[in-house]
Amino acid sequence: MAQDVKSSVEAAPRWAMIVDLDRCTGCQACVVACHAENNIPVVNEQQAAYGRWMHWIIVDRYWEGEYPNVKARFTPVMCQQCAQAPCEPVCPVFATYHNREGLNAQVYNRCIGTRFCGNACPYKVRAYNWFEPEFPSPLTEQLNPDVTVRSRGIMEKCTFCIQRIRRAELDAKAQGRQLADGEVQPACVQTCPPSALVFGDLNDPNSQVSQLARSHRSFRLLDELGTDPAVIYLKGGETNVPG
Amino acid sequence: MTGRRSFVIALVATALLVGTAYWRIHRASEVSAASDQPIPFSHRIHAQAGVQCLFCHSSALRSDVAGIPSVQKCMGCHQTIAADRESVKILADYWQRQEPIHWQPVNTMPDFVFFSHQPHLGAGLSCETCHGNVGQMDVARQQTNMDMGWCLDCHLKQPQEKTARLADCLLCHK
Amino acid sequence: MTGAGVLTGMSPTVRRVALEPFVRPPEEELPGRATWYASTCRQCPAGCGILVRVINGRARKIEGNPAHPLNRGKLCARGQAGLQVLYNPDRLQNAVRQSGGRGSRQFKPIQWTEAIDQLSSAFKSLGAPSRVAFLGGLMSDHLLTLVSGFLKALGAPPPVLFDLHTALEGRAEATDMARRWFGDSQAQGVPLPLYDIARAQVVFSFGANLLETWMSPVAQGRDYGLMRQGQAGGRGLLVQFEPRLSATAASADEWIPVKPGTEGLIALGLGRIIVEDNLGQVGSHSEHAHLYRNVSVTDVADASGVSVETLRRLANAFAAADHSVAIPGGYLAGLGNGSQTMDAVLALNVLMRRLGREGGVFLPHQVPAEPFASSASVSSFAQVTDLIERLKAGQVDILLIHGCNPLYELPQWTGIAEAIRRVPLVISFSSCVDETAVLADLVLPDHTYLEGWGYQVVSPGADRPAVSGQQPVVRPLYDTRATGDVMLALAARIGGQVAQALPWSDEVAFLEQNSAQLLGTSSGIYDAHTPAGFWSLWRQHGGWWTEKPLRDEPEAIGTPTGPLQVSPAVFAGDAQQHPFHLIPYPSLALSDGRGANLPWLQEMPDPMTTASWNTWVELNPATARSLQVDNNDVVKVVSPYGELQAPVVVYPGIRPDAVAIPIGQGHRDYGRFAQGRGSNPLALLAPPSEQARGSWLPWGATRVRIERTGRKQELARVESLDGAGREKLR
Amino acid sequence: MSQADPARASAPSEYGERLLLEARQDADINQAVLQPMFRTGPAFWVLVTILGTLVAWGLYAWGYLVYWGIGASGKNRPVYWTLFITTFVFWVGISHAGTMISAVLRLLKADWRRPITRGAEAMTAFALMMAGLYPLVHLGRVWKFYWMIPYPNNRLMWPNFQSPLMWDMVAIFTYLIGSTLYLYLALIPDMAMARDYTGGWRYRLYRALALGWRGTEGEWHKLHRALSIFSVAIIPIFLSVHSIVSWDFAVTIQPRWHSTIFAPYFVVGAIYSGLSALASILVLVRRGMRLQEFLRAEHFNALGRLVMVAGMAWTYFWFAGFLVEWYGNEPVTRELIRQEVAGHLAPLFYLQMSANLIPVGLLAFKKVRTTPVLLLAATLLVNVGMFTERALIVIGSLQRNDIPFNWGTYRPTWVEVSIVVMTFAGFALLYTLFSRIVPYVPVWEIKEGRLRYTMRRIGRLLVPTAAEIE
Repeated sequence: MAQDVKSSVEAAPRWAMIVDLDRCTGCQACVVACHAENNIPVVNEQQAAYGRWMHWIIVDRYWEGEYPNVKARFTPVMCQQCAQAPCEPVCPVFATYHNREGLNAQVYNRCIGTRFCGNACPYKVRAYNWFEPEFPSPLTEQLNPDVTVRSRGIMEKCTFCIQRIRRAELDAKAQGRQLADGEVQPACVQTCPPSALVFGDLNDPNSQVSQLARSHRSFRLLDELGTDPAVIYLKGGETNVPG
Repeated sequence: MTGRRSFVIALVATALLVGTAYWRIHRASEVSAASDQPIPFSHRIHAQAGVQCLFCHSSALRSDVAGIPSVQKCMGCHQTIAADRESVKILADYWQRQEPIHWQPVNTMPDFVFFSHQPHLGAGLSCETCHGNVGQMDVARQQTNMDMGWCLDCHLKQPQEKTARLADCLLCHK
Repeated sequence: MTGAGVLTGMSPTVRRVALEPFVRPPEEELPGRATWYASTCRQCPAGCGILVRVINGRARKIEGNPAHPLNRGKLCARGQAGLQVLYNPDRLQNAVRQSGGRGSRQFKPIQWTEAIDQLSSAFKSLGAPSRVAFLGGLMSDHLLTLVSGFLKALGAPPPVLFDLHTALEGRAEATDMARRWFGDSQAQGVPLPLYDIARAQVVFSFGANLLETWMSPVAQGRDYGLMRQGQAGGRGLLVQFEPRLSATAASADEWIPVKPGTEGLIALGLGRIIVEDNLGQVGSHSEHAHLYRNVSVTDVADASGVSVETLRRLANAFAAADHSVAIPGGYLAGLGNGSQTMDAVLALNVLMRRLGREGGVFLPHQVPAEPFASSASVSSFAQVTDLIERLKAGQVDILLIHGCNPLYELPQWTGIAEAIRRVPLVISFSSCVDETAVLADLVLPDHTYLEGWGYQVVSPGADRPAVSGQQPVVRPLYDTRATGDVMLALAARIGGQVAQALPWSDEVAFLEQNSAQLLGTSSGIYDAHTPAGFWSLWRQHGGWWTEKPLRDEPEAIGTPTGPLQVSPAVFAGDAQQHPFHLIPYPSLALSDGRGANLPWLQEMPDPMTTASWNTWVELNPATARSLQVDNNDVVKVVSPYGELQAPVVVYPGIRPDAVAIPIGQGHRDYGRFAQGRGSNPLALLAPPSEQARGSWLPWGATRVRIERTGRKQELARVESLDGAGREKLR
Repeated sequence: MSQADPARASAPSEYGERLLLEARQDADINQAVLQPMFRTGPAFWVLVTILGTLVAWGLYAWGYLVYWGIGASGKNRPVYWTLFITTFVFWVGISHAGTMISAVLRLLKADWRRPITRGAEAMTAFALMMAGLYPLVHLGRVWKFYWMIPYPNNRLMWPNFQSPLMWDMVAIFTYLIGSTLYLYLALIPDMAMARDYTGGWRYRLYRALALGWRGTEGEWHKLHRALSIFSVAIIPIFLSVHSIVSWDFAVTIQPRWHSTIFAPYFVVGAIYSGLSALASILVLVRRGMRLQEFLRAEHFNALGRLVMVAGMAWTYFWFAGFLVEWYGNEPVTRELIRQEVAGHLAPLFYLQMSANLIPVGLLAFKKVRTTPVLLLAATLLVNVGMFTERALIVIGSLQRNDIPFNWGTYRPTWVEVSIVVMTFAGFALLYTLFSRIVPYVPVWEIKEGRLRYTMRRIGRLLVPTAAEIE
């Protein structure tokens, strides 16, 4: 991607994530890692029970069949960073928009909280700050200084850990080199024990994500809606015990 | 008659309201009055003594923040230099107590803005470009109101192939 | 707007600017840039290597250490939540004495000198050294060594180790099993067996929740990923045998809902079929035929409720694969016939010659240095009950408790509460007020693991001998003190041979000296010329491990000469009165409850029920229907020994004759996020039957009945009940 | 036209409807219209106080909402929009009657409209004001609302004109300004009239508002020109406003919202609810201000007919939409229909259908149309139905989406309810005060109407003839 700087505009990556459902064990490490990295507030039992939890990534668990032949499957769902994002055109103040790296930007300090994007999003992965977030001291010390702490009335969502992307870019630039594949790792990808999550640049045909995206197992969530997500899932395999 | 008076009163009231609102909004970002520091520190004296900005604010070249020198660094010189001055004595006391000095921030940014010194110095900017000639000041003040318009003003003047990246919200807001 | 903003919260963010430069900065510190410190995770006994991101002297994020042989940069949810152990708002900020007497919950700060004075005087005025007892839990190996040395020199009995987490994963039983099968004549510590999941084509897991809390979940999770997609040989196969479909079973290809207590029979059945039909490419089975002499497959099928066809199918699959392994899990240890069951499962590997084979069973190689040799740091449950008896009998004057919370982690029938009340002087080293600390005279808070020193011998899970080093990543937040240092100070005060036995000025000196024992070990990833040099490298890498993989091939010298026996499991409570098997299981988020004070883990959805913040009761849909209860209906679960109330979760993946309840909630104390929330299923547990011979905690061997209460309670779920777990409507 | 001529006096009664207030002098008419404005008995003040308190309480609730955050309302994930948007749509709907009456009917030269135009226009203006509150109320950070206004700033930030919310704002403001001006234009002559008949503060007020109207030919001519231009200009706006409101929903891919028929469906619904609201209000005002002789059976009759027709149209569009959804059989929509027919939305659904269909049947009878009480009952029922319909569309649909794992429920809180009640009370309050400050019945229009008709004697019989004025 970044090889040809002939074009009048700098070449930009298309950040994408692979979710290998055959590896995912539903261990929730990504969920907590995301909370820790992105200053996501914890609500409480009542609020969570009323559907006001703030997780940016949730692991959907689907049941199949009836006892005793029952199966459960996990599907982690985070913001799909759609290329044709339904959430973008509806925001009246450009708080959410599409940036040159194929990310659905969410600019917290621009958000006025109409929640229109939340209605428009078919994956329902946007979280809204219903109240002022609480970090009883000294829990404030755990906050990541690279990420804004959102106040009440602001919509937030997975950013592919933009702060890590920017940090890596700055460092690479300071050392006068290109970003290497796999150099940028969102918190969830970094921690995922079975390596079910992979992150990288789709514009680079040799990147790991590009290669995995070409797998015969790949599919995308609600593809029929034509949102063209940047999150690509790999089907979970089914090996039945021979006999 | 009464109508006219009430009209005048209303007018004054609105004027006051608008005025205060304007002041509130702009007080934060306007060229701020000097905040009182724990130690009467003079940039001018140090600059005249030939101390470079980067000697004390050493991490500007490699990090987001320019950095406030540690008490240790201050004492490095002031063990001997001007040790008898009142202000330096205060410093020495801090060192005695092994207590950090709570300097008041001079150039503030809202904390949804993620500014990094390193790329700006890397792009060849000098400290004075944004901070003014601090070397002439006894008490450091914010020289320019560092609002988004001010940032964009420069970012959009950059080579045309770069502006797309430099004008992206996610460059500074995360 | 800022000024007004902060007041009214109308600014988009909360402002947090602190211009506080260091007095004397650490030389590696660069303001505004993160410094990464290598250390060790202490959220569970596994001992994963971590890197902590520190900015301006504050820890901001924990990540796995990519160089570490155990977790290779990966980390689990609990490891990620470590920051909240450090920054927990309910931590004790200094040593305290209970001014209002024990249980008063009135804690008065005291000086450390004062505290140590009181301790030493108590030790001096001690009648006999045998009247000291140390109850340890999840303590790092260096502290264990120190404490053991201390007690030994004092002439007191060695520390008794118990914590619910290791009890639930059946460490003690696994150690016994390893000793029985692989131990040599002078049966000294045999490390836990190591199952090569990553390279196995077929994995039979008998109640081992590999991907949740058992042993070394991160390493096993990593191996699972490789087993699925990382093998040249194609996609591996995982079959899970257990009465409740755990998250591990959810990831498995097949779940066999076994009748509780018959896991061992199934293992025998499989073995019998393999022997009979002479399956697999390992030549003759005659060598092991005697193990299965008196097994009848049909009886097994009848007893376990698994059809003969299924057994044959599975036996074929297991034998046909070149690389297959059978894993005896923690759940088995909770059964009355646990040891026999585990033997039966392990025997499958012996039968198929999987010992020391790729994708089979290994033993970890010992770390080549004396201080790191003793790895299997577990006591049998008998030792715990003995200790409790001694306490009750008033034979103990000083009780020191570190790293465990017996009042929460032990069932009522042990009578631990009364036992502790009997002791004149009780010291707790807990870093916040938990149930046990409430009964202590003094609480001498230890550093949290991000503030303190230590090391942990990695066992099991790593493919090579490894020691994880632990070092402070931030200055201690409060006036806490490392328990190691407290013991050393105490030793110095007591003087005599105790002081000689523990000559070190402080913990660090001790650690430095121990680490130096590895100096000049050629196999290590690094070496140095001086102990100091070695020590700095140790801290840089976050421990020590060998360059190349190094595992031992176990020899099944202890293979029984007679046929294997699995007697029917005995369950407390009769089947009429209490029709359901109780299956308490460690919560993935809170493990044995020590995670309950961390908000991140409280709000973390349980993978299977997506529920959080509370306790729930899992019922099979059919059972729920017959009891006329539905989701969110509160039911009363009654065992012969106790009862609790919790909302129902209708759970398709559990046997109709079983009831599952997660462990971890139900704290009386332990901070604002934990206390007064949910209930603790340990209250239901029955004491060990004759069969269990009191050798372990039979946490899976109790029967219960369910009663409706008519109340409803909305459980915090991520999943929508209306959606009913469907993926799509199509 | 000062003298009532004998022919008129002896007109047969069946023409009474046409020859409004035949027996009256202009002066009497003026008095008859002005008197009620001065009649402010205790009942009036009681009413005002009650409404005032409700509004005050609602404002407190709003303050509470702003201070604690939107969480104080019953919204959650995925039900991000609830009662606020529902009521917003409702009020915008109500506002459609005014222009419908005065603009459309003015162009159609329907004479029966004359006495009720002002009431209708006032309703439009106030309903829009109430509607206009909600886009602010539902904002998470209302103190930043001005970011939706395109004003030049050094951050080079502009609102996003792709967003239906921006279209909304533009449409609503245009409509509000338009209808207010429209109301005011038609008010000028009556202000002059009131000025000449009153003293004290009222005199000063009316003098200011009358803009020195003297009633010269030139002024009348300009007024008529202005009014006819306005009535033409405002109709496209009136059609566009509710179409745009409907697009707030239609442009998303939220199942059930994503529909092409929404625009006309919403407009028709708006007219239906608006006209019904007008009818209800007229009945009440007539009772409250004793305007029996101005607001008469024939007006109710005609209005009733309109409502009935609008009701039929709404039914048609509803069915058309339903047919497509049902036949399309898109899973989520199917699920929603299931919930409506036999699920947790059933009560609302059946309420909506009955409350919207029964009045259509009732209003078929002239008896119902001309009996104020029955008319009131029928039209109130309509608005209950229409509110429920909006609630079903907004709140109902959001509870279901493409990923069943994320479905949701919704329980309203006191904050939401208080704020909704506030707008109803606020509307009533404004309207009540308005009726005491401004002649509720447009005197000049009535007089003008009188002028149009005279009885001419042709041979032996009297024939009513209409003159062309406008």
